[in-house]
Amino acid sequence: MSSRFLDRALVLAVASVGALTSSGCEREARDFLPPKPGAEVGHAASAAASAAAIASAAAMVGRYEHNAHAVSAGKRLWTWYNCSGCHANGGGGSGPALMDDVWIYGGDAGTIYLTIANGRPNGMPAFGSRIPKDQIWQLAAYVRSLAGLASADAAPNRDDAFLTRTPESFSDSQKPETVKPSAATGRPQ
Amino acid sequence: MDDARALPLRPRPRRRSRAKAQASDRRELLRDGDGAGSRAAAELERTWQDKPGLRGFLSANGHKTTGLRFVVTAFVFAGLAGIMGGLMRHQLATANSHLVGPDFYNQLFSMHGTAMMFLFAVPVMQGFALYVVPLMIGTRNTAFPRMSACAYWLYLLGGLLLFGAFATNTGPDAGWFAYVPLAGPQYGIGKRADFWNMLVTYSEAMGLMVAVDITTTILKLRAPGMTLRQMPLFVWASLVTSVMIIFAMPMVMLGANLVQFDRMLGTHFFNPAEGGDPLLWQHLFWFFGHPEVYFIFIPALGFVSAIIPTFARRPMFGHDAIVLSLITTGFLSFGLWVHHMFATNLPELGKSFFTAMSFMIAIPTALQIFCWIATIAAGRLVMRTPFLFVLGFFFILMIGGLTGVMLGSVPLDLQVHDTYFVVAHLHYVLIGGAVFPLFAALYYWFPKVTGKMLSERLGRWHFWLFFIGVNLTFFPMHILGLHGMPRRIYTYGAETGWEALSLVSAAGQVINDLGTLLFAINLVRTVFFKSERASADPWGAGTLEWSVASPPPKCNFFALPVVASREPLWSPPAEVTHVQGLSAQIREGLTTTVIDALPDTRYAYPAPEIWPFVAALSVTIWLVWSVWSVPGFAWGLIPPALAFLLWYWPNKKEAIEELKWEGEP
Amino acid sequence: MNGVHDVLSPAGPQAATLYQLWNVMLVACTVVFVVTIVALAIAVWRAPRATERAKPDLDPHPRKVATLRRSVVWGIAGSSVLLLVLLLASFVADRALSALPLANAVRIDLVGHQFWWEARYESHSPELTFSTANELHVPVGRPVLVRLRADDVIHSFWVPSLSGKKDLIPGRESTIALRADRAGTYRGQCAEFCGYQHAQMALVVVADPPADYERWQALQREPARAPETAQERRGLELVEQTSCAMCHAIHGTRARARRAPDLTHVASRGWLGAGAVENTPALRAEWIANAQKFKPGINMPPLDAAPDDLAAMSAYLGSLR
Amino acid sequence: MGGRAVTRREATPASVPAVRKGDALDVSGLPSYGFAHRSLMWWGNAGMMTIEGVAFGFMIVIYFYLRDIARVWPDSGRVPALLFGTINLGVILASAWPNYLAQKAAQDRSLLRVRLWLYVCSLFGIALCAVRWFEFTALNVRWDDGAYGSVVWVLLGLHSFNLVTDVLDTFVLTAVTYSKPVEGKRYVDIAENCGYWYFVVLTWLPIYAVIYFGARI
Repeated sequence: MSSRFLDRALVLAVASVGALTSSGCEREARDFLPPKPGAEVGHAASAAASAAAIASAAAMVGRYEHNAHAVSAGKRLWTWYNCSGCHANGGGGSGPALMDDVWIYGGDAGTIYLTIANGRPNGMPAFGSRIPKDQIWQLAAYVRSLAGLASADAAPNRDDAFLTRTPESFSDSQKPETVKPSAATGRPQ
Repeated sequence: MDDARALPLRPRPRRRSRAKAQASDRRELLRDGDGAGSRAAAELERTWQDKPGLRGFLSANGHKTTGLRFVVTAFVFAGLAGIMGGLMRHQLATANSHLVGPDFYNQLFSMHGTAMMFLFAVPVMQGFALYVVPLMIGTRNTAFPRMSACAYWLYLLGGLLLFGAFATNTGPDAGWFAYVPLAGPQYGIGKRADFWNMLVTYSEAMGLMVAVDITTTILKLRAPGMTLRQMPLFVWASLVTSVMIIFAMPMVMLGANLVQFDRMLGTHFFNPAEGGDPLLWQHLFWFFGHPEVYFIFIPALGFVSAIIPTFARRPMFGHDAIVLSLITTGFLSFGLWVHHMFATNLPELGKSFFTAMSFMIAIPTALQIFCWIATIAAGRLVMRTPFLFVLGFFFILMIGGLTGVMLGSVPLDLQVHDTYFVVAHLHYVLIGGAVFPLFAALYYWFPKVTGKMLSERLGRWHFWLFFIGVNLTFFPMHILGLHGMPRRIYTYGAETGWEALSLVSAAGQVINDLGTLLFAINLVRTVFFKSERASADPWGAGTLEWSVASPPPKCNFFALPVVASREPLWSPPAEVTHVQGLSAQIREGLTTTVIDALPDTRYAYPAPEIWPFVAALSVTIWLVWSVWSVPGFAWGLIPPALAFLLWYWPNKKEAIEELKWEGEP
Repeated sequence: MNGVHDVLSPAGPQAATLYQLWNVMLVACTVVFVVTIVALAIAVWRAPRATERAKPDLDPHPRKVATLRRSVVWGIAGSSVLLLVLLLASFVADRALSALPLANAVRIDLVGHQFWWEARYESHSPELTFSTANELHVPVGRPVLVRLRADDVIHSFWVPSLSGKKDLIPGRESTIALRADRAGTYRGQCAEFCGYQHAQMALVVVADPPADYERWQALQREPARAPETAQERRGLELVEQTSCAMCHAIHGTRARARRAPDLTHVASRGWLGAGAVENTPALRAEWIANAQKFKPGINMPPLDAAPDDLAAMSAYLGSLR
Repeated sequence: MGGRAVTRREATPASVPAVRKGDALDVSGLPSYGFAHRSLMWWGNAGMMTIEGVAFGFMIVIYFYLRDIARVWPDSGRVPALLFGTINLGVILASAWPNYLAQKAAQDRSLLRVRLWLYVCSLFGIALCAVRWFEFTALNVRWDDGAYGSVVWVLLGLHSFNLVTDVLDTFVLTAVTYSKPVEGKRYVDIAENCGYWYFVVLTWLPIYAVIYFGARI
């Protein structure tokens, strides 16, 4: 075991431990208090505000999509707030399917946040005044994990309930492509 | 043959040229048998020496090296887990304290329990057995030294991974027995429960490997003349523990893997909605869980049975009675696991059977305690530190054992289950039943391991501080439990009235730490700064390990001893005293028959190799890969398969060397 | 959440039986402990001292060994008999526990959630059933049959002054019978580790004289009182429109979700958050604003609302006697 | 070196007794290896078999525990097809024959016979692995399809893990017979591996009964 090999092994080990640590801390953090009020998005009424929402969402990925606590809280809220009423377990019903790669308004976290907060035409109610912002971010993170876009390590495993779908940690990530809604029906062409 | 030129102890050359190889063929075969100063003894020393450098360090497989590594690593993990225990005590010292948040506290008590049970208690007992049993039964190494070396590396890697996970906020947080819905797929958030399941697989694999090694060593490698009835009591305790491990540890390994399948593959063993049952995990875990605490307790009984005759200056009273009660305790311990589940909705009649079993298992232990007291009454006492710790053991174990009887009764357990009464009981039984005998054994065998005596004065201070500290910390917990304080709470309101006794217990913890600190000072001072050497038999004991120098030569015995009584040094054999004729140029030992220890065959111990370490690394790759990705379960098996293949592939040079010593059956 | 919380001060037949069994066990074990430790002390005291150099004493000492053997045999016989006695005491106590008469029992359906208790009082006609949380009222002298189910992880129902504990296991249903013979408040706490806030998952069983109990029961069956003052009306409006209605239910208003405790008569409860914080107007406002400060890790999110809105909501909830 | 016919002496202890010389016991005449329980490898194997036997035993206990608490068993409603399981049973029982011959050849230390029968054992091993693959497909249930599917897949998986490791072991032993010189200890290893194969064969009987008839009766 020449020393040169040992040095390289040592560097590799330290690097991998570093990567493991940072991803570990991010995935396993349990911060129960929401971030300072300034950092997250107000009720975006105008288009300008929506751009701000999308911009600030990127900064929040580590806190929500890569965090196991946030994604599983999102899953709990999905059942508590009866999202399955219209979207079933992600396969869609009267509401659109969320497990596939078809996104009517865009699959990034910021847009999903705005969809939940301000609602969309054709039946998506606005929950902005009823659900705290932190929880909307958690729901957005969970919705992205339905399509396998959240990090696989943080995605929840199977439910202690009747088996309705393969666990989110199983679904392979669908590359989201946005379909332009037709002006008249609001449905994708 | 007998010219007295001293052979220089030169390290074994790694690359031997062809010429030298022919030369070694013509060299006459040197056999052991004559005393310490002879040429054969020097050759033996050279044969049994480890290879130099890092590669030598990683491939050493002597039983003393592996045993010592187990004990030292176990004490390091115990130190870390002890600090966690201290942190918890200070968090609970006052009501509504914010020293530690709930999430970190859950990781603290889960890590404290898991590290103490899986990474300290069982490995330290197996480490002592690996070190002392071959010396006590008169052989040069354990039966499968490479397997035990691989077990040590698995243990080290498993421990480092668990503490590494804890350092990256991924430590287990569902307690040391991780009940399923909370450690299951839905409520066990993130990778924390996966790391716990992985560690259980590690520590059980390690435990099983060492157990099979020790069982085979005790049954097949005893000195000629050491029949089963003349085996020392510590060897009996190690045998009973190892056989129990072989029957109990597969259970939790299977259970932990089933939980891992539930979490990773989506199976439904513990999902009540799809036909599973959360209680199944409690059955799986506690069927192993109770024998687990007896793996820790029975070796400690072995320590006490080894120490009392030496310090009472007479053979043990009721030797056979103690052997039978060790075996009975081993059997009965498999029949009482449901007393951990009295609060569930299992049928009442079934539970009362387990009450009867829990009471019955107290009888063999009582018999041993009475036999020890009889030995002390009939002996002349040497009041040194090991004996002090044994007396402390009596006092604290009795309290632990009797509270155990109380907990065994179904109705009373409904009041005290999962309260601080149970925390007090388990600490009294584990510290009284295992840590006190462990300290006694450490003070007793320390001169044999290092060749230096631990200081008596510091030893007594350590004993008294530890004795007072343990009682002051854990006795108030009985009363806290009766006042309704549940287990595993990170804080409590001032209105509950638990603050006063918790403060007393925190004070006791400080005294505990002082005692342990004194012990550490004693260790460091003796190992690094003391010079005068201990003799081969500083305590005047009777068993074989005291017949060799301190520290023992690499090959243990220059001539394997022959035994004629239970205390070979006190009543040595009349005519035949030792064995001769084993090779001094390859690592050779003598296997004997199981019951009467008649010489049976010569046995070539495997030479040190790097493969055990490589195999442990490959198993680590598999286990870590399987935590992170589902295909990892399957593809991860390729590295271990390759490693074990290379481990088994015969080494040509050694085959030629051993062929010279071969004898047809 | 204060109340009698002590195994050693029973207030019902179940706890009394266990208290007697505890006393029997304590006395028996203390006797065994003292006898053995005294025997050890005498043995150590009377045995002569020696040094490591002393020659080991190998001759068999037939007379001394005979006496020692006899004492060991007596010791074992004695401990076996004592264990048998304790075994019988345990069986007798167990039978006494299950022999509690259940005639005319109050039926409570208790569901354990992560970090609070949901209690539904059954009755013969469905519209008379009502649901409350964390604080159970029971009539003195009448048996109570509690049906235990868990909704998420394993919890354990335990009120030490009334009876032993029983686990609530998801997928399994168990029952526990208890009776309070003296009026008073008896505190209990979850006894099986269930997550971040296992430490603050307390409950209180208030034993009232039958008359008070009937009055309490009648009150609980009423829908929520209409708000009188402007502040209370503003409070109700906020409760219905912000996130409270997403999880809580208040009968008689538009809030009807069942994921969190029923707030119809929240003012009749002395504590909020299963013993986390007292139910005073100021603390209630603080609890609504940020429950995570008192009980980090529970499922109630903080609410960013103006102070006077919080005061209005706290006032409204305070009016729900 | 190989192929010499040696009268096979029973594995009796100390066929060549240790000779007493003065106050010492000269063991240089003792054999350096022995078959069956005289060899340490046999005891190691016995430990391994006990561990896996305990694991199989408890897996079967878990099967009946889950079956007992289930209202409908198998809850997926479809029982496993008998075809491949029974073929596997036949082939595995047949594989005991070359295994026995390989063990006897090892005890006679005749290298060529050992190599021959190890090849035959390896072929049986490959056939068994193939049949086992089809068995998994004919279970008519997925592993995540209720407690029944989980326990059947894990029970069959445990035995398959055991089967595959021992088949690989046989491949390795066959290859190792080519690496000269073949010292006596290697024959003991081959004999013990054959002993372990008996364990794989015998444990298949209860598992076969449980998987294929646990859902039918």
